Amino acid sequence: MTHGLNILSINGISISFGGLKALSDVNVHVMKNTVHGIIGPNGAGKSTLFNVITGLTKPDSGDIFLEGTKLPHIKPHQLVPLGISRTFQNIRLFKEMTVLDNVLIGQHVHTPTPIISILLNGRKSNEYEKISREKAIEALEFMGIEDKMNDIVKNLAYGQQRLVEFARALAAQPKIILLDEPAAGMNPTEKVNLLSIIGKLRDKGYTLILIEHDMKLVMNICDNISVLDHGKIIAQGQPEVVRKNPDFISAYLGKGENLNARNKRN
Amino acid sequence: MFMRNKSRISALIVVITIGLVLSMTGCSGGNTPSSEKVLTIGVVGPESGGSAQLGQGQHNAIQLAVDEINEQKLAGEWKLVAVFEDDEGNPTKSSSATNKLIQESKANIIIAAINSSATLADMVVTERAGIPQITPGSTGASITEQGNEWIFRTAANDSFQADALVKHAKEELGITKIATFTSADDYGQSGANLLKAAAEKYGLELVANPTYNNGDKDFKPQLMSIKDGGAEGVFLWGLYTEAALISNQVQQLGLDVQLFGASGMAAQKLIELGGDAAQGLILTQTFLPDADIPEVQEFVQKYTEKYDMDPIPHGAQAYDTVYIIANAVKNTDSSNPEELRDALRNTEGLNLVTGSPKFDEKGNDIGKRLLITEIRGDKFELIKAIEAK
Amino acid sequence: MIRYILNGLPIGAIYALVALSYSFIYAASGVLNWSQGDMVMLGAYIGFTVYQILNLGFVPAFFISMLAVAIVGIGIQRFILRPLRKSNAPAINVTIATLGASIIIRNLALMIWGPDAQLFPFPVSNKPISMGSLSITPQDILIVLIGILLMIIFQYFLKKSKEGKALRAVAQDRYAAVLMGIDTEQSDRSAFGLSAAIGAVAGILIAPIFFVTFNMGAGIGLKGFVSAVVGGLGSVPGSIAGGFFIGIVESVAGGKISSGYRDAITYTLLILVLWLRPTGLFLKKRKQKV
Amino acid sequence: MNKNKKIYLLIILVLLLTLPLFVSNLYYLHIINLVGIYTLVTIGLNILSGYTGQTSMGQAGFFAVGTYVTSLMMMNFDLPFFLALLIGVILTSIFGLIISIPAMKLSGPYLVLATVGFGEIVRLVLLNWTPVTKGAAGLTGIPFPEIFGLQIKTEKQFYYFIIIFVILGIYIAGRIAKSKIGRTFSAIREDDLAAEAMGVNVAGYKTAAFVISAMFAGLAGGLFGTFSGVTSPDSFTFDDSISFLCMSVIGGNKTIIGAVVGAFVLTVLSEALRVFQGTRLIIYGFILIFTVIYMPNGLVGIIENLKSKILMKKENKSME
Repeated sequence: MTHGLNILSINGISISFGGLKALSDVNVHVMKNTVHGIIGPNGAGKSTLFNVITGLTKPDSGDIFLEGTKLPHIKPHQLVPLGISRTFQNIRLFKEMTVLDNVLIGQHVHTPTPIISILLNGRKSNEYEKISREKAIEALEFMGIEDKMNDIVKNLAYGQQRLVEFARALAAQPKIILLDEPAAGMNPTEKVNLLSIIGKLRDKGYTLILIEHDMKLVMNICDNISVLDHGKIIAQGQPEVVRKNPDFISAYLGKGENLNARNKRN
Repeated sequence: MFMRNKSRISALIVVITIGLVLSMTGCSGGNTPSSEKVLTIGVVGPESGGSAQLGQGQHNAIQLAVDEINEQKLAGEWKLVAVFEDDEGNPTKSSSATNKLIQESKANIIIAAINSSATLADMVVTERAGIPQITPGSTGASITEQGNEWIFRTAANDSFQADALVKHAKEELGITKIATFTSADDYGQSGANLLKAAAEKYGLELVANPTYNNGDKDFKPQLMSIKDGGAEGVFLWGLYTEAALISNQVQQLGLDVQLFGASGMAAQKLIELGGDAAQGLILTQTFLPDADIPEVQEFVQKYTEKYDMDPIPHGAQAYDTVYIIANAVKNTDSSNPEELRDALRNTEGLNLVTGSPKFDEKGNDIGKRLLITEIRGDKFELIKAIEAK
Repeated sequence: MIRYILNGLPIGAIYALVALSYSFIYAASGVLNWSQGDMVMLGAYIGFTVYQILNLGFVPAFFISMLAVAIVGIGIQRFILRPLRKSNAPAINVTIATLGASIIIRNLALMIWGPDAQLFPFPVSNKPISMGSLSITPQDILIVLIGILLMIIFQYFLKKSKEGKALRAVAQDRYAAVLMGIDTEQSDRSAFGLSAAIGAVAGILIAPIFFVTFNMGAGIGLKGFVSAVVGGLGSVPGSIAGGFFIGIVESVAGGKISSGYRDAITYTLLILVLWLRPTGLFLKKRKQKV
Repeated sequence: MNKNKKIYLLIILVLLLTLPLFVSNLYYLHIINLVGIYTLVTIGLNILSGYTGQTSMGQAGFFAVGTYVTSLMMMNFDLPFFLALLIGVILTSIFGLIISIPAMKLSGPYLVLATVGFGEIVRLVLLNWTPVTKGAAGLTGIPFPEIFGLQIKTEKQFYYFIIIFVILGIYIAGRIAKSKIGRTFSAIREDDLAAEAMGVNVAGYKTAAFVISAMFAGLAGGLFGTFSGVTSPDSFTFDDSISFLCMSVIGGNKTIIGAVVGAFVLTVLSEALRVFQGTRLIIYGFILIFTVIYMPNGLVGIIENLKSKILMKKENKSME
């Protein structure tokens, strides 16, 4: 296994829906300041695992440790203050709002809500608002879309919407960012851009966990990979190690056709 | 192209809206004074909504009376003009309508409304403006208990009715156990109280007193509880639709009870809708189209001639109300509201469709004739007419 | 107690039909038609006109009314829902527009048929048959029977016919149905037409016991909606069960607890059901997909 | 721009304050006063339905609680108006808090029906709890408010009295809408799950929206009772809830000013249509349908569209 500081540990997570095992005894260790890929064919349990991490689904057994402390079962909105933010597989932005407002929601937990000051148009609320704006614009600049700041999100191209979602996750000032198929629907140029953004984020000290179908992208960018199949981890480690794993080859690449079909649909 | 079309339509709507708003302002001229003496009567009633049948009946009868009075110059030199507004039975809309009639149409006197809650709301407006108001339809007890000197009521006197009904049940039919089954509105609630008081007065046992909401369709649950109480007579206090349904369901449940009712449900429709089941229902009313009374016959004849349908009791009361107003304006020869009010209070010597009106100090018409009737065949048969003392 | 339950059945059958019409539109088109109660009223009035005024007999009245009201339903789809879908208006706009339609239909009925209640008797006896303390009329039995028969026909139609299958496909997943080449416009139309016709039947069935008035739709429509939601909006068996359930609850609450608070009890129950089992009493819980 | 805005605001304010000088017809003033009261209800509804996306068809229920509590406090306990109003608003907010508990889990038709149920329950309790609410007849002789010994009594006095609350209400709602709170409300409307994932306490904010809308309706109710002098359950029917919702949507429910426009247009419209007598409700229905079809974002949306169109034209011209 790789060295470094363990930031997120998933220990023995099992969960079943109506008798069907979705995850069984899943162990994943994510190192700080790395890009960790979770791959697997459709229905392997990747999304379930994400939902468990983000508190949307409660596991039947197993624990999650964040920087060595056990995560209690929390509500989804309590996750951001702990330092985990996410993007969604099928972009979930606030479509009728401006790009800036979307990213400002990412800032939500980091400034207080001084009700009295808001009602009186007081200095405090204006100051907080200013700080939030600065942070949000910073995130937009990082993504290179600060010029779209005042556009309504639904008018943006798909690839740009992904970036807005990314910026929103970034504005939450997380330690870990969960990316759910970030490259889905992107054209090759946008993918290259995405790769460089992910790389830059890692360089800045963020930890990223991503679910992705684009094998090339995963192999290119990830430091570590966990392969899920039928709710179980079948291979784990650095890309070059995993690539040679026989289980991985039979379970995953054997179904290459399906994989391609899916990529096309997206 | 589509876009342009769309914005054109929306522009059109905006224009219409603005036009409507302006037209409202434009109407404000009102009646310009002419050599003729004109008394404007503002009428508020529910011409749509749940009690539309009462509001429309009132509208027709008032128009009939106004036309007659003007034709035959029964109001002296005064010409009557009636302006009608719909309140949908909603108190807020009713008070807006009353405001409009007073401010815009310059009404000298207001006839309003049918629903008690609307009448109460209108009274606030007429009292503030100092304009006399007559309600021909609202029977709620609280209306004349406000200490409001501008309100008059030409509707049937409910306590008189409750008393007469309970007395009749005891003395003529020998009933000892009764139940009340009343609508949960102001009319029904005050009816229930009056019946209870009457029952105590005559020593009858009240075994059940359920209520229903207007618009209800299924009354069997309440009727079953009445059956369990062993009532011999059931007193209904509400409108005819519900009364007809109740009598139907009494029959369906095989309940062996005598049904009683009050003037609120007195309408030919009750007999039609109630059919078999309504036979034998005893009710008091102020107006009976078949009654062998010349004033009644004349009214019914004129009304059916003009509208091709039978008048409703509310209509008869509203019709009389206009005659009372005509009499008052003729006597004072003034449209000054205070003089009109005093003239109304001194109404006497009129022989109208529903009796010889006379107001007590609270504004109640205590001169109404009361008819105890029973449904036999397709009409109400008069059992007894009680003239007011 | 049994008396009260028995008494709730005929009304329950009517509620079930109205609930069905709500559910059906909701499932097939994803919107709610707030003028559904007025379809009940229109059905009753048209039936009344054909049967009592034109004297064409009860069975023709039944079918003419269904057809005429179905056309009104399709008209609502054509002139209200379609333009709203085209302009991508929010769901609330459909609500307001159908409420507007309800106001129009109700007041047109007031103009056409007048404010008085009309009598529309069934050609069967209204005399009770007694069994001990229980009694029921042949009319009530007929109402329940016709209601149940119609529900069975309806269910059969959905399961077996081509149209019905298409409707079910759209109800399952509108987007996927479009991909499969199903004309959702057509399914909207069928849903509105059929629901209106079901409403018309409810109107005719309820007319003999409740009379026909221009504003009868308001109460029945709302109760039908409540029944649909309590039973499981979008599900045929759920709506039917919901209808009978609310019918019985009202009967028992009105007789045993308080007649004045009867509707308040129904609504409290509704809120409790929504709170504890948002998908309805008689439907399995569904998981929200993330 | 900012300076311009301030000047406009000042002009509007002066116009509002001098309005009774131009409008001598008390009927118009009466309607305008009603518009003011309805505006407050609609503002609350816009925050709840327009911003947070929780459609309520039971707003008349909150309005009723505010009316009855405030009026009863004045009548039974001889409390001064402002204290009574405060209690009315607080109690109404508590109702908002309670109804938000089941409402939180609901959306779409389920939420709509739950709020309908709430409104009807309130009305039925008012109708049947006779010892306190006086049943169907309702409350009569609700006292006038008094400020510093001056009794607010005439339509004109009520105009100034109500307008203060309306301006205050618009200001407060505007602050909320423009702030972080308003932004968060909108985010919940757009996608509550994503908002939750970004750390927003969605349940808390939904409750807050309910409480705020209840507060506005309660405040309006308190004014409505003393303004009308009488009140009864007939003023708080399902139809009234619908009409509040129509005001909100027709005006434009995603802005605060939309509430003012909606309350004004629909109240004035339903009075203006009186000209048409029997067909007025039919016309009203048609106007509702046309508006929601051709102005999906309400009247304010149309104004905004026109504005951007004019701006575009100007730009095009300068390009040439």
